[in-house]
Amino acid sequence: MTASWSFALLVLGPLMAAALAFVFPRRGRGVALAAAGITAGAWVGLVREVMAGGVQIQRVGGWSAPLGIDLRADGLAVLMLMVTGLISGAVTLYSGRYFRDAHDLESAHRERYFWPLFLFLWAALNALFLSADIFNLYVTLELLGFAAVALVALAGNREALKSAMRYLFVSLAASLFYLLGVALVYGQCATVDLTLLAAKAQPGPTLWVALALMTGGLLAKAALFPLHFWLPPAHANAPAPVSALLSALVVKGAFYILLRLWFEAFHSLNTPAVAQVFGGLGAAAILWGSANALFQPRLKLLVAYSTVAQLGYLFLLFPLAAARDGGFLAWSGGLIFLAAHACAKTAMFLTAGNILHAAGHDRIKDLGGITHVPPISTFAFGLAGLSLIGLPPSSGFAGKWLLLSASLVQGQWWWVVVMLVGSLLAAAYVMRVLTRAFTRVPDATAPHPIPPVMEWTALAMAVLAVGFGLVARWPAELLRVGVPWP
Amino acid sequence: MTILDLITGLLLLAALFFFVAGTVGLLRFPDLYSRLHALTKADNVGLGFAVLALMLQAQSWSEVFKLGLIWVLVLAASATVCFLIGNEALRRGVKPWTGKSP
Amino acid sequence: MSIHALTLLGILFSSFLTGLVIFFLKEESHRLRTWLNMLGAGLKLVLVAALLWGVHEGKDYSWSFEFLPGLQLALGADANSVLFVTLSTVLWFWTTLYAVGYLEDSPHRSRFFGFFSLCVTATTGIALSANLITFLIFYELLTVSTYPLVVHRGTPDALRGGRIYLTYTLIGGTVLLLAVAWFSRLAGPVAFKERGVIEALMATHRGELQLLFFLFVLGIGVKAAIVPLHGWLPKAMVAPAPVSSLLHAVAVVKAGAFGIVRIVYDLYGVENAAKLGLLPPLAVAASVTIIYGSVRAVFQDELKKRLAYSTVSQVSYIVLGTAILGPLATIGGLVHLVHQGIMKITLFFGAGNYAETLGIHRVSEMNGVGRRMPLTTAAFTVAALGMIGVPPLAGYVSKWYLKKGAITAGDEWVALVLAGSSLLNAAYFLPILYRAWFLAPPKTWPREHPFGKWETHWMLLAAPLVTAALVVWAGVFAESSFSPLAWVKLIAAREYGP
Amino acid sequence: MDREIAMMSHVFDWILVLLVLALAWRSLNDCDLFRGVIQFIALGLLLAVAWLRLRAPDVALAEAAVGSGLTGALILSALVRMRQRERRGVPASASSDTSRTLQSGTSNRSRVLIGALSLALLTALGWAVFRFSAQSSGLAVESLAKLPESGVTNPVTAVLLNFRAYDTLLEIGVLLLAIVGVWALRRGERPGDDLRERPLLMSLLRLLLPVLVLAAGYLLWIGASAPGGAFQGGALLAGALVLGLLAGLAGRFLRRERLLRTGLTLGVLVFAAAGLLALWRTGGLLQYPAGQGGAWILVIEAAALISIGLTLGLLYLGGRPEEEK
Amino acid sequence: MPDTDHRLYLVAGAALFAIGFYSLVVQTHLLRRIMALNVMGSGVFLVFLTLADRTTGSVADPVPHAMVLTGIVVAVCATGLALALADRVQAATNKVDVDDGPDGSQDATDAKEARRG
Repeated sequence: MTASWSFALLVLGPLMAAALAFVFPRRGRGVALAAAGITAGAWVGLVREVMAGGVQIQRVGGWSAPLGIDLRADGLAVLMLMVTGLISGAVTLYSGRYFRDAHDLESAHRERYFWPLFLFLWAALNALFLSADIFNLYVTLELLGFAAVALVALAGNREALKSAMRYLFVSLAASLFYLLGVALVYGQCATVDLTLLAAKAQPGPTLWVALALMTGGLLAKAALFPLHFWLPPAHANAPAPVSALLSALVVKGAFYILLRLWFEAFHSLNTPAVAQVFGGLGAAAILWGSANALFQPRLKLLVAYSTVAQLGYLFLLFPLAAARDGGFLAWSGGLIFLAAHACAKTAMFLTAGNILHAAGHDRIKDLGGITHVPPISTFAFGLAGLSLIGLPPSSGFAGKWLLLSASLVQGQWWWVVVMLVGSLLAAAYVMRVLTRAFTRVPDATAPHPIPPVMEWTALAMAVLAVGFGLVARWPAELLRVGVPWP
Repeated sequence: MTILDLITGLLLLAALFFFVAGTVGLLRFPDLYSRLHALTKADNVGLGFAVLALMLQAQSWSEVFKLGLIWVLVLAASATVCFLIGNEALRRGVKPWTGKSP
Repeated sequence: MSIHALTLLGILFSSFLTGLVIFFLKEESHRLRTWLNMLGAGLKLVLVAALLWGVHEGKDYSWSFEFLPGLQLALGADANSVLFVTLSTVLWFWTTLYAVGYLEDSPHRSRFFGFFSLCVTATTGIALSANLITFLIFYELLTVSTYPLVVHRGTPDALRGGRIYLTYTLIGGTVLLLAVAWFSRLAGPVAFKERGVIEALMATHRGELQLLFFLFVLGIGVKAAIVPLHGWLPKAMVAPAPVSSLLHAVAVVKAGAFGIVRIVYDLYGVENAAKLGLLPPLAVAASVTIIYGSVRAVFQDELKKRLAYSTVSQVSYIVLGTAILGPLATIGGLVHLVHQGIMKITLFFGAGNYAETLGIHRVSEMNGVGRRMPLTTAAFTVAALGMIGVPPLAGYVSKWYLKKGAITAGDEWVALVLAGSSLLNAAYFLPILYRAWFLAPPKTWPREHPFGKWETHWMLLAAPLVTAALVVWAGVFAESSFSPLAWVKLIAAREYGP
Repeated sequence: MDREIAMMSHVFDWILVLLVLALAWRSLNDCDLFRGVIQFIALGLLLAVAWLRLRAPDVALAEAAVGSGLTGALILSALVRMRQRERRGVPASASSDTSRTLQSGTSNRSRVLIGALSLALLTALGWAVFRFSAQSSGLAVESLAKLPESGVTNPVTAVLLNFRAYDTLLEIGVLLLAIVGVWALRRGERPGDDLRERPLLMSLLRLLLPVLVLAAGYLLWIGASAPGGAFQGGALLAGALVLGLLAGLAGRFLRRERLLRTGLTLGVLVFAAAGLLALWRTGGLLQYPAGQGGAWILVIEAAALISIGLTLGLLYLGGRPEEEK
Repeated sequence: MPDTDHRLYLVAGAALFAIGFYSLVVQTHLLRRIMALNVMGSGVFLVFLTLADRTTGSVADPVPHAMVLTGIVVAVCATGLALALADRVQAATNKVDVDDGPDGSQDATDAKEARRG
């Protein structure tokens, strides 16, 4: 009973809030705060049920799969919901001030539309993480994609509009690829339920093609190399809180579906060769993204390319988690890494927003002398950087450690090399920025003061990114609930 | 095959004739105005025959009524649209064909 | 949680929390910051004293927390850790005092002291780590918290030095991470233990263990500045004097040396390491470093650079001690951990005083400085003589044990290395002392900065005097039961067993 | 006779398919963009025929109204707007000419590459679809078996608003999100030329508008048992709204911003509230109390109809209606 | 419908999808690309509905019908959003395409400046 309400409120809470924020544009922040409260409560209820009673299933409408839609909450889903909630909460606090800073018509307009769009995004994510139905996942993907594109375009400048347009094309085409895959799957198996598919799906040409289509679409949405091209401009040109949401959460949504497909519904098709291909793309993403981040002129572009790189780590989970031996190590490692990256990236983009706010630009070479004036923001950036590099005891380290251990256990040492090189590259690009904080510039212009709530929110996320590593045992235990393989 | 089916067939053939005529007119007539003429007039009659044919096959009076409604609506719409296009063309100075080459 | 566990955590948090609070203090609240600093340092000193007593009494200190499945964040105190933690705490106290005086009017003091405290937290954490993963955590934390100190001045030079420092240490850290992960996969998440934990693997994984040892030394050797991994150390001299002192005497270099001690004694076990044939290469590397560092030091005119190369050389005495089988060499190496610390910190304090008071940065500018600043120069002299190994100062004790140990173990060539190094030490220290005491002072000093009635600020003066006194004490009273030597003998006894 | 019918329908299928493919190709690659759009609209109508052929009358209705009609209208009006702007401003570059030339931004080599890629895609797809068995009941049996419990007799409506009502709830959300996104992007423009000067059109509209609204309601009502429902009805409503906008009849209505926003969100709010209410009453999200399915569905659909109609209609406006204060 | 050759329609669906995809990538005009997405969508719907038509009973499988209805509505929403965005793009850049290399020429020049500076 509690679980039912949790399911309902986690999705309908933000959804209704989005509608209300649209009807009452001036009450946006209040509505979002209320939604945050409701989802937090619902999440607590859900996590207690999951910890006590295992995987929770909600049969919507009282029907059950294959005819109806099932919602499902296992450890993985609960973890993703937690990350979503934390980051959305931080973004709510941050944006309450961010969009109010300039008192012109343009920013007033932006604030009015930010809230409903943001709440839609949140609802879409929650719905996505709870869904156990591949067609329903398509609808949530569209909801997610539209909200994300509209949020990017909210920045309103030329580059933002162009990158939003490109993002929309990629997102829509990817959704259609996914949907075509769903059609083929339905034609073959007569069900779109993840659990039932796991029993019904047998390797065969149709399902191979279907899965390839869905995977292709999702990889484009998850911006895995070489389908990452749309990400850096979109993430770099969006308003800061939006960039945080996109990098931390939106791309993870597609990744989450990939996990559900390859490790649950179609686990019989998850062969070592496929897994190695995923891993290889992930490795390429790590190297390519990091190398590009080293040469970006602007802070936000650097952070965006870092996202491209860090997403690569997530895909190392594929070759490592498929094995029985040490598989769970990699599984929990990859997902803890995901949470770590989400928190760290939020902190980084929010900080980048702060710096942009203080300096009026984010050209890295001119940041000397500005970053040491807002020390809290710099500190936040540094802490988040620790987690990105994977220095202990941050959560990034916890994730990397588990992945490393898994590859050592399985003798797949090539991933070890990639991960370590990736860490060093991450250190290099993080230090590119932090060095500016220590540069003494004789005639530093006085920066624009940053509202405290914006600084402290960024710092809180950074502290979370590090501190989460100290309690990483808890998510690892949580992830055992409903782990997809025996 | 009943007598009703036979009449339906004949009506449909008539409809087909008018549609073909309309289409030929659309393709072969020399200018916009005469093409409009062919399209709207012939097609409306063709549609009328088709509707009649379907009315004979209808299961209930309400279906007959709906079919009739469709015809009336299409008639009104195509008349209006035809008028609008012709009017606009005239306004923009598209000269009607007079048989003499310019 | 027992009182013992609380003591361990208290030692860490006494500096960690002060560091955090200081971070967010206003730049102007000078007095509060100083008080906090001294309070933290004092509290830590008290706690360490309690720990010292407890360990001596054979009490069991341990605390652990499972932060990843099967992975413990574990603190503990054995004789080895107490040795290092005591050294760093004592020296931190005096360095803090010194730093307060040194940085009196410079900007960004909150940032400086914040990282300063974090740095010491990391060092004590390294000392108190009870297993490999905890060691790794604090080792990396040390890297991160020292970087801001190195680049503190913000000049292009400082930034370059910082970049080089970070490049070396991060790559080293990555190698260490690999080694730790690999080792954990082989042996499981093991805790440090005297005489090592690899007994069971010796027969089956010989090659892997050898490779791992190489990786460990490579990773940790960066911080211990073993040639050719020493490149960062002279460059990092751009940091303010208190930082250099801490870096060389306590934190970074010492953490590296201590790490090698840990690996050899408490992870592999020195006897196992000998059986695997790992010690001779390590001894050779250490010897090369000793000679190379000394030779380079002779040709440096910049005082801090000369001291830096001297550090490169001296730290490898510790490594050398661990690389020779037998209790005597062990004693020599470990006691040098302490002795080198107090001697080198004194030297850096002295160098800092010269720079801060008179603007002297080069050896060639030091003519007659002994007459202008007699107390500082006296302390400097004591430490320099100790370094050379003049009896009865601290350096003599360590070198004597090392030599004895090498001969006992049958490695006579090591004695030659030691002798050569002592000669070189003399070659680069004695000219300084000669200039300082016996040459006439110039008419004007490069940049004089008067400090009232003493030859310099009292805080700057107190620290080197105290540490110089320690140098004398450690040498003269070496055989008493309250000396570093006594404690080191305890360790050696435990390591080699009855 | 049966064979002849089979033969004829076979021919019909081939013609239909070839026409569809040809139109699809032409509509996207015609050098005249305007002609391309017209062919695109025609494609939509042909597809509606195909849907009928595939026994999907509900979808055919929606396709004709939404897929062909409304989408076509949207694209046409966008094209007109873009051309007007181009005519006003100086073309910034050669590639900015919307009117006649085929865009040649892509080099020939990448065209060949992408062509090869598309062919590979087609081959793979063809390979996959050829493996499908000719007969499969999918979920038809299950849905027909549960149909009596659903409260409606049109199986598509049963799926949309009962079996998979959760999908539909989110989809109504997508609709609202689209309009929010569009409004966030730009201010809408009232259609340029006033149709009020055209009396014939106005009299047609006076006839047509009430009929459309009536038909929308009718489709909603009939949806319970026959092809139709909120989407098809909503599309008609949207058509009425678009005509109203074109005729300048909706100006007063557009100024009532709060009312508009309420109308747009009505579908989501009522649907979600119904879901929660059902949860409270029966313990299951969107699980209607036994025997009341028809009534619940009607209420939800009525609210959805208003929102769908408004959303689709206002999409045509291409932006928020009035300058906000 | 039993007498329909489903493979014809299925392949046609696949072809529509491929045509749409090809045009989406090759064409640069925003309106064409938006239409291409719609054509891709129609291909998917065609596959869906053909698969639903394979029943032996009197009615087709209603579940894909509902899904396609959902898909059509989503498609029109996407079109509306894309057109509004395209309009803004044209207003901002005076161009009807977004082609200037994947990372934007603006950034490229920035990068050059950064390297010089």
